[in-house]
Amino acid sequence: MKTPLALAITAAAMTATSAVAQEPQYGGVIDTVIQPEPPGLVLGMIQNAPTRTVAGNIYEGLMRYTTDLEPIPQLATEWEVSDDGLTWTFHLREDVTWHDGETFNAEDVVFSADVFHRDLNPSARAVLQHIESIEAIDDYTVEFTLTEPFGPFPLSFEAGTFTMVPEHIYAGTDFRNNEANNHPIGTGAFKFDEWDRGTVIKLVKNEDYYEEGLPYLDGINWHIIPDGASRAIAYENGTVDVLPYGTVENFDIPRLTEMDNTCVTEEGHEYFSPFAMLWMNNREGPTADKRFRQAVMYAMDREFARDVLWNGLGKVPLGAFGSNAKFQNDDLEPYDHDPEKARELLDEMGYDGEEVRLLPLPYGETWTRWAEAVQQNLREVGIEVTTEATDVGGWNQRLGEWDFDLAFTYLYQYGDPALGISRTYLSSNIEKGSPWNNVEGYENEKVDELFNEAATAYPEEEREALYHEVQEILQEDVPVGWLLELGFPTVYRCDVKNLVTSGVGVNDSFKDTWLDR
Amino acid sequence: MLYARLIASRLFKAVIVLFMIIILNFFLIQLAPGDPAAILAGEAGATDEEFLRQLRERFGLDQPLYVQLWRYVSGVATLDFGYSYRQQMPVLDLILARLPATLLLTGTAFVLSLVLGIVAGSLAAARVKKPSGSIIMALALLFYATPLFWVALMSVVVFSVYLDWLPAYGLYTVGAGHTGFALALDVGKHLILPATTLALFFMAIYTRMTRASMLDASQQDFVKTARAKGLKNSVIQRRHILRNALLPIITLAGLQAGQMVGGAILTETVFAWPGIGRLMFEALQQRDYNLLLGIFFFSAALVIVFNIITDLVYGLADPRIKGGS
Amino acid sequence: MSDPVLSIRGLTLALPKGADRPYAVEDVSYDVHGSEILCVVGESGSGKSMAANAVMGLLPKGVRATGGEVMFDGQNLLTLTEKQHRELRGLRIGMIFQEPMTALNPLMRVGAQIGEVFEAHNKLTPPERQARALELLIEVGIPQPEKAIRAYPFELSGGQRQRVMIAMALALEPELLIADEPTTALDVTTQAQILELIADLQRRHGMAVMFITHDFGVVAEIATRVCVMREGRIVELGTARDVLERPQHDYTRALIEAIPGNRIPESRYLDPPTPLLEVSHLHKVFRSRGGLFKASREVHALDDVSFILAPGETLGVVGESGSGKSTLGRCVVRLERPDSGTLTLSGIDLSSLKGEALRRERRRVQMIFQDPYASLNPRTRVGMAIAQGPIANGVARDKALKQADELLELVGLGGVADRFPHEFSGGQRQRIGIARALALDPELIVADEAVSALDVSIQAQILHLLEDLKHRLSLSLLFITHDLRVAAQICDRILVMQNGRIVEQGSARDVFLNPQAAYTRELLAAIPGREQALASA
Amino acid sequence: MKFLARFAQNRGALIGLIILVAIILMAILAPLVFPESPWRMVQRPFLPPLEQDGFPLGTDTMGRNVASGLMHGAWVSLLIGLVSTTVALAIGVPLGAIAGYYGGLIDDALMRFTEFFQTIPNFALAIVLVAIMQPSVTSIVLAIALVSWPPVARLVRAEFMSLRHREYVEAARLVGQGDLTIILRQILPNTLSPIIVLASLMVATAILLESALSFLGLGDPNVMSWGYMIGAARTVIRQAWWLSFFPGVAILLTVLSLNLVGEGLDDALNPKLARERQ
Repeated sequence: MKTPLALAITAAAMTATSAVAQEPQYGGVIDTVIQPEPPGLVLGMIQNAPTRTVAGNIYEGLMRYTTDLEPIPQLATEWEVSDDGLTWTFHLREDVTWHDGETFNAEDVVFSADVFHRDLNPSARAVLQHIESIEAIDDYTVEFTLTEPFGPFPLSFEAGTFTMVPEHIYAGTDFRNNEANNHPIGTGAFKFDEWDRGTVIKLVKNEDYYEEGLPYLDGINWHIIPDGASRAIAYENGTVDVLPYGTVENFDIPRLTEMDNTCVTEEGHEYFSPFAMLWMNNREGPTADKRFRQAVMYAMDREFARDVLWNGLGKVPLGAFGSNAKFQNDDLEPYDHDPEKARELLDEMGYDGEEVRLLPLPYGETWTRWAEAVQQNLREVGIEVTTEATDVGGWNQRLGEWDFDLAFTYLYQYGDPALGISRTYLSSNIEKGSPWNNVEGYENEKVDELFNEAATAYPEEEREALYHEVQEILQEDVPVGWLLELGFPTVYRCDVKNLVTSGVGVNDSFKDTWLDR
Repeated sequence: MLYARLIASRLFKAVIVLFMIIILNFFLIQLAPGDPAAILAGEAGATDEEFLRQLRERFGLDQPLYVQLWRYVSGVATLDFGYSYRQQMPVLDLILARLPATLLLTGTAFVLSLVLGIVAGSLAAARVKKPSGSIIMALALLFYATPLFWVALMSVVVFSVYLDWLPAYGLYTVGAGHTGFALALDVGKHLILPATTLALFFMAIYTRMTRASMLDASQQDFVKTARAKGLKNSVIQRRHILRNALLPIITLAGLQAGQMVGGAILTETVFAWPGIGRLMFEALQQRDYNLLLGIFFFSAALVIVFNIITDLVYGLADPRIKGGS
Repeated sequence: MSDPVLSIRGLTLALPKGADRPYAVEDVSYDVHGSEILCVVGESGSGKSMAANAVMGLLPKGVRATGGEVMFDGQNLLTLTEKQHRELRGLRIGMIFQEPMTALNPLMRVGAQIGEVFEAHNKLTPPERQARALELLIEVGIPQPEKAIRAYPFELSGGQRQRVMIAMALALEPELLIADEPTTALDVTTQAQILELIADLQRRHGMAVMFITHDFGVVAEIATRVCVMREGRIVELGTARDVLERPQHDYTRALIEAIPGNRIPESRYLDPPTPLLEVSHLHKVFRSRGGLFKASREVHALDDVSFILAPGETLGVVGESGSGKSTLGRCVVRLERPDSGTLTLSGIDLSSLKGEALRRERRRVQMIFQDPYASLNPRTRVGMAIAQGPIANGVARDKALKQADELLELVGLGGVADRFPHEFSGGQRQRIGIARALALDPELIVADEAVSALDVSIQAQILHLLEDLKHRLSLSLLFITHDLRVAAQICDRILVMQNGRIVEQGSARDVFLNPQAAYTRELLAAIPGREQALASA
Repeated sequence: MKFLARFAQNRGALIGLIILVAIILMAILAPLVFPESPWRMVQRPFLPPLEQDGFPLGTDTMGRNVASGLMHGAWVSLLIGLVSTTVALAIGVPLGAIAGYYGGLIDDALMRFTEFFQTIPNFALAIVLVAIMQPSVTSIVLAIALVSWPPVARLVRAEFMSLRHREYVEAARLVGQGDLTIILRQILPNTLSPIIVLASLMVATAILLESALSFLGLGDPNVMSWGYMIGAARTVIRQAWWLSFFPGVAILLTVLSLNLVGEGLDDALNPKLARERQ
């Protein structure tokens, strides 16, 4: 079922595309919001979503990604890969300067990837495991040598992983206490201007930007408004022009989209493809029984959740692989809403009404409502559920210590199963202390084998076969509940043009954006 | 001289209370599940052991609790409130940046509620048993019984959304680039809704208190004396009854002024007012221990300062206090 | 006789519904002439103040005039509007109230409060008002008037405040001054001074004064004419001399006879063989802790007090407020702990006992309290209130309750054990208090101002009861009072205290008729109506 | 029975009592009128009030019956108000009694302790406590109790201070009654009426506090309370006013009625004492 809103979005996206033909105008400042207030703006040092969103305009990586997740040039003009898939050579642009006027060169790339991110950035460390060396061949050529072929490597240059930071500022310093952290220096189309804590972060146009004629805007103001209802009002009364995903409650979106001059897009999240899941503790209690987990899948009315809570945005997933992920297996048997079947499964396993604890995700009203809906769904097939509210700190700790039966979460898929999906199911990823690894405690040797093989298999066809096989096993075992591939809508005024031009959406630069006013 | 010495002894006691508060809160916060490192890691969406270890080491969370406490307390003794884990700024800077906004909001609300409350309360007392007096009291009761956040929400919907008279949130219009008088005007406009909302509840309290206190005072013998002099009723109300009725209100107001900082949390959240209450709520959710402790320290210090001010004002208002010796 | 300044005719004031009687005053008529002091006398509840309130237009809420008229300067005050009435108040009719401690606004300087009288009637300029206020303060005899005019009420003593009140009432030279029990709250020596001042001012200004009081001693001291009231009606009206010397009505006679001071004590004192209570070198200092603005203070409540009390003796302790007499009583029953000195009761030193030991010895000394309304727990039945002591000391509940019944019978209140205190009058409650003190069969009873809060007629009954019980049960009594007349009536011996010290002790008769200390003489001289009483004796 | 008559004389108090009784009835009758769980999603979401039979107040964001939630919520709100007040009294009354009765150093120590609690803004403290204990009915009740006992302690202390030198208390001491007996039998019964009045207002304040906590997302997720309903409806206040309106009015009426009843009690309980003291 598609709601009118979902249709509206498709239509809006189409008009947005056709508008590209117009001649861009210069000038104007765009007002948008950021939620929550980021802790800092130096990417790599901080990987929070709000930091990425703001700093994506200040910092750049070697490549960008289209909405189909194809790499396109940014700081690297071109790159080549050796036939064995082990050596990647990047040729850098030669006309790039940092915001402080220093020249950007290969030393910056080597420093960023090999020193800065290795020290600070866990996402980068995950990729660095597969890298043997990073060397500057000359001032504008860098060579990455992998230990084995690593399928997702070309997707690692998104701003959150290997973003470029200035070597001349950070080399040899205590990164975290560097003065420059308060005044981040990047190569992007916008420069840091001012941060009035609790109120606004201001970026201004980088007049010396190396891409001819860009950016169009004079600046960006990221307003900090902690209350969702206030953010919606800020859009309604014209204070802000863009509401990036997650900044307004889903319930407000239908009302906002009915306003004049308002467009919505779900694009820009292809790289992340946020996937909502229900952790189910595979170690103990009723949830350790496969039949119980299947029953949960049948009991949940995921269509209802999508239509009521998410305004019809997003997709009910087939199984462990999202539809944006590569290598989805379409032949799997879907778990439809079927309470009768759920009850049968529970009878079959002899569920005795043991209480099951549910942890909602403390990320706002929609998630709270969703937990209430799931709780009710499960109660109706006879599962005793108690919701245990936590805040972010409590949620992190409970998951990190595996102290839960059912728990909501959502995970980014990062475009490639080896980056975003396998981490949830590999038994080598079972480790206390993190809410992002194999928290459910699923252990299956076959699955481990298939995922590991697929990550380094070459070429793509071979990977596909392995991934298809692993999906069939997962579909039967249901290590976690697959809730929804989230649709993250961005609401904006239609006269804001070229807002989303890449697969990382508003996390990418606003350099192509212009105001038709 | 006596005055100065007594205030010094009050301050000394205050310092002891503040240190007790620090210690209590320190342990209280430790009881909360999760630590700042885990939350920062969680927000990042990706983490590994190395990352958590780095964070904990940086924040000193790898040290035994008593070492952490000692470090914190000795830091505070030198007015070093530490570093906010999440905001990556010195706590003192963060608090001092937010404090003026809170003081502006609560100060305005305080003055507004006190003035309006006393006026309404004395009107109601003078018109006791008349319809107009009953209406005032009914309204006061209504404001008292209405959840503050609900009024806040409703007033935003009405005054900002439908009527579009007043800005709905924030301290000033971002990007308008106002300076000087224009800025003050702009801030003033932003102040109206949050200050009024916050003031309503407290105004209700003062109204009821003033009325009760005035009715009480009007039973006093000196009121009869004043009437026997042939004074006009209005003069008696103002000069004799109200002045005496104000004494208990000063005490109450002193207590409330401190509590308003707490009450501002809701208002600041709804109106996106960049104050200390909101900062506190965020710090709590982030387990930003240093920041949270710092805010507790400052709000407790504010309460104590208000109490001392109250005593001073009381001393001015009531000659019996100062001249006791 | 000239035309009356004030003429009350057939005044009837209705009480609100639910009061204990329909009318506060009923068909009351009297005149107040220029240059005379009319005393309106009565006990509490007689309605003596109500007519005055009607004159001032200051009737309490719910009380309203239903008949008669109050004529002043040709107009009926009952029919005036509030505004017209206001113009008379302060200007032509002045009033003084009973409680000098609360009748002045604590937050305004004395000068400003006097100045308000002129302001209320638009007289004089502000500087002139202050100048006039100073003159008035001088006239009413306040010490250091320049300082007093800048003072706040709390900085003045009770007598001084009453002088300020008088100054205010006289500011605009009213034709009529109403004084509502103006000396009741004052110490006896101060009372004498104020009475003298009022009489003096009345003579000099030729005012009409309506003086309301419960005390026939005061009447004898000051009145030109007397109006005796009882339960809202006039019982007797006549010149002071006639009424005092030849009271026509039984009630009046009873009141006059009830004044204890009108009898000279007989000599009853016997040299005691062994003292029951021996008090030696008792000291007690109260320290008030300093607040933010207050320095701490020390008051020597007891300063080297020594005396003995024989078995079966009634020892009176007399003194004005602040003399330390109550502290002495509280030390003897050990509600206070003396700082030093000893209190030996039948050979046991009570002064140093603590905790459980003290609790065991407590029953030996019991107390009768001043305020009959505060001395009984409003939520405890009176039988239980009496039985609580024996129960706490190990007597079985049933037995204790039965004994309580008997005690109630003894004090003249049979069969009321299961009632609550609020069902009793003040005098009855005081009887219950006595029964409670007797319940533990104590060796010594301390009576702290036990009759001071009672009306004169009731006072006499209670004193009579005590006297009677004393003989029947051979009680030993430490009788604390501010009223020398009362002491003289019941006590064998009297101690006179001033500022924490004993200034004189001796047999009641000696102290009364042949006082040695100057202070005792001063006290005796101050007793209102004493000359008349002595003269008539 | 004089008490009832005096109470009934106060028209406001009578109205308050009627409202309060209605709310209590609502709480008691909830399981009879709406036997199904108030969490059940029974209709289409955002059904406006009076549009369909059985849904007089419409449905919420997920199609749950608002009327059912309101009635079931009455129970929870009243329960939280009553229990937290009881706990606060259980802390505040003994502390205040001991401080007021013994005075001196004990009083000093206990009052410093009380002041210390009052120095931390109490809503902030409540938030921290609930966050630490994690939201549940128990933690909310405890947090509300922990921040609301100081006024009780102060009131009881003040009453004890004024009563401990009352003559009947001294008489009890003189006849040899022990401290505990005096506290429990002589003084406490005479402090009850102001405590009752304060308690009725505290129940009201507790209900407001609970709703404020829920508003900030610190409510118990397993029980349907009015605070939760407003908190949940807050994000949709623009498209579905009734979702926050009705529970808001319910809170308002409850707090209002408790205040009116409190005032009535005050009027009815205190003149008696006042008259007796005269």
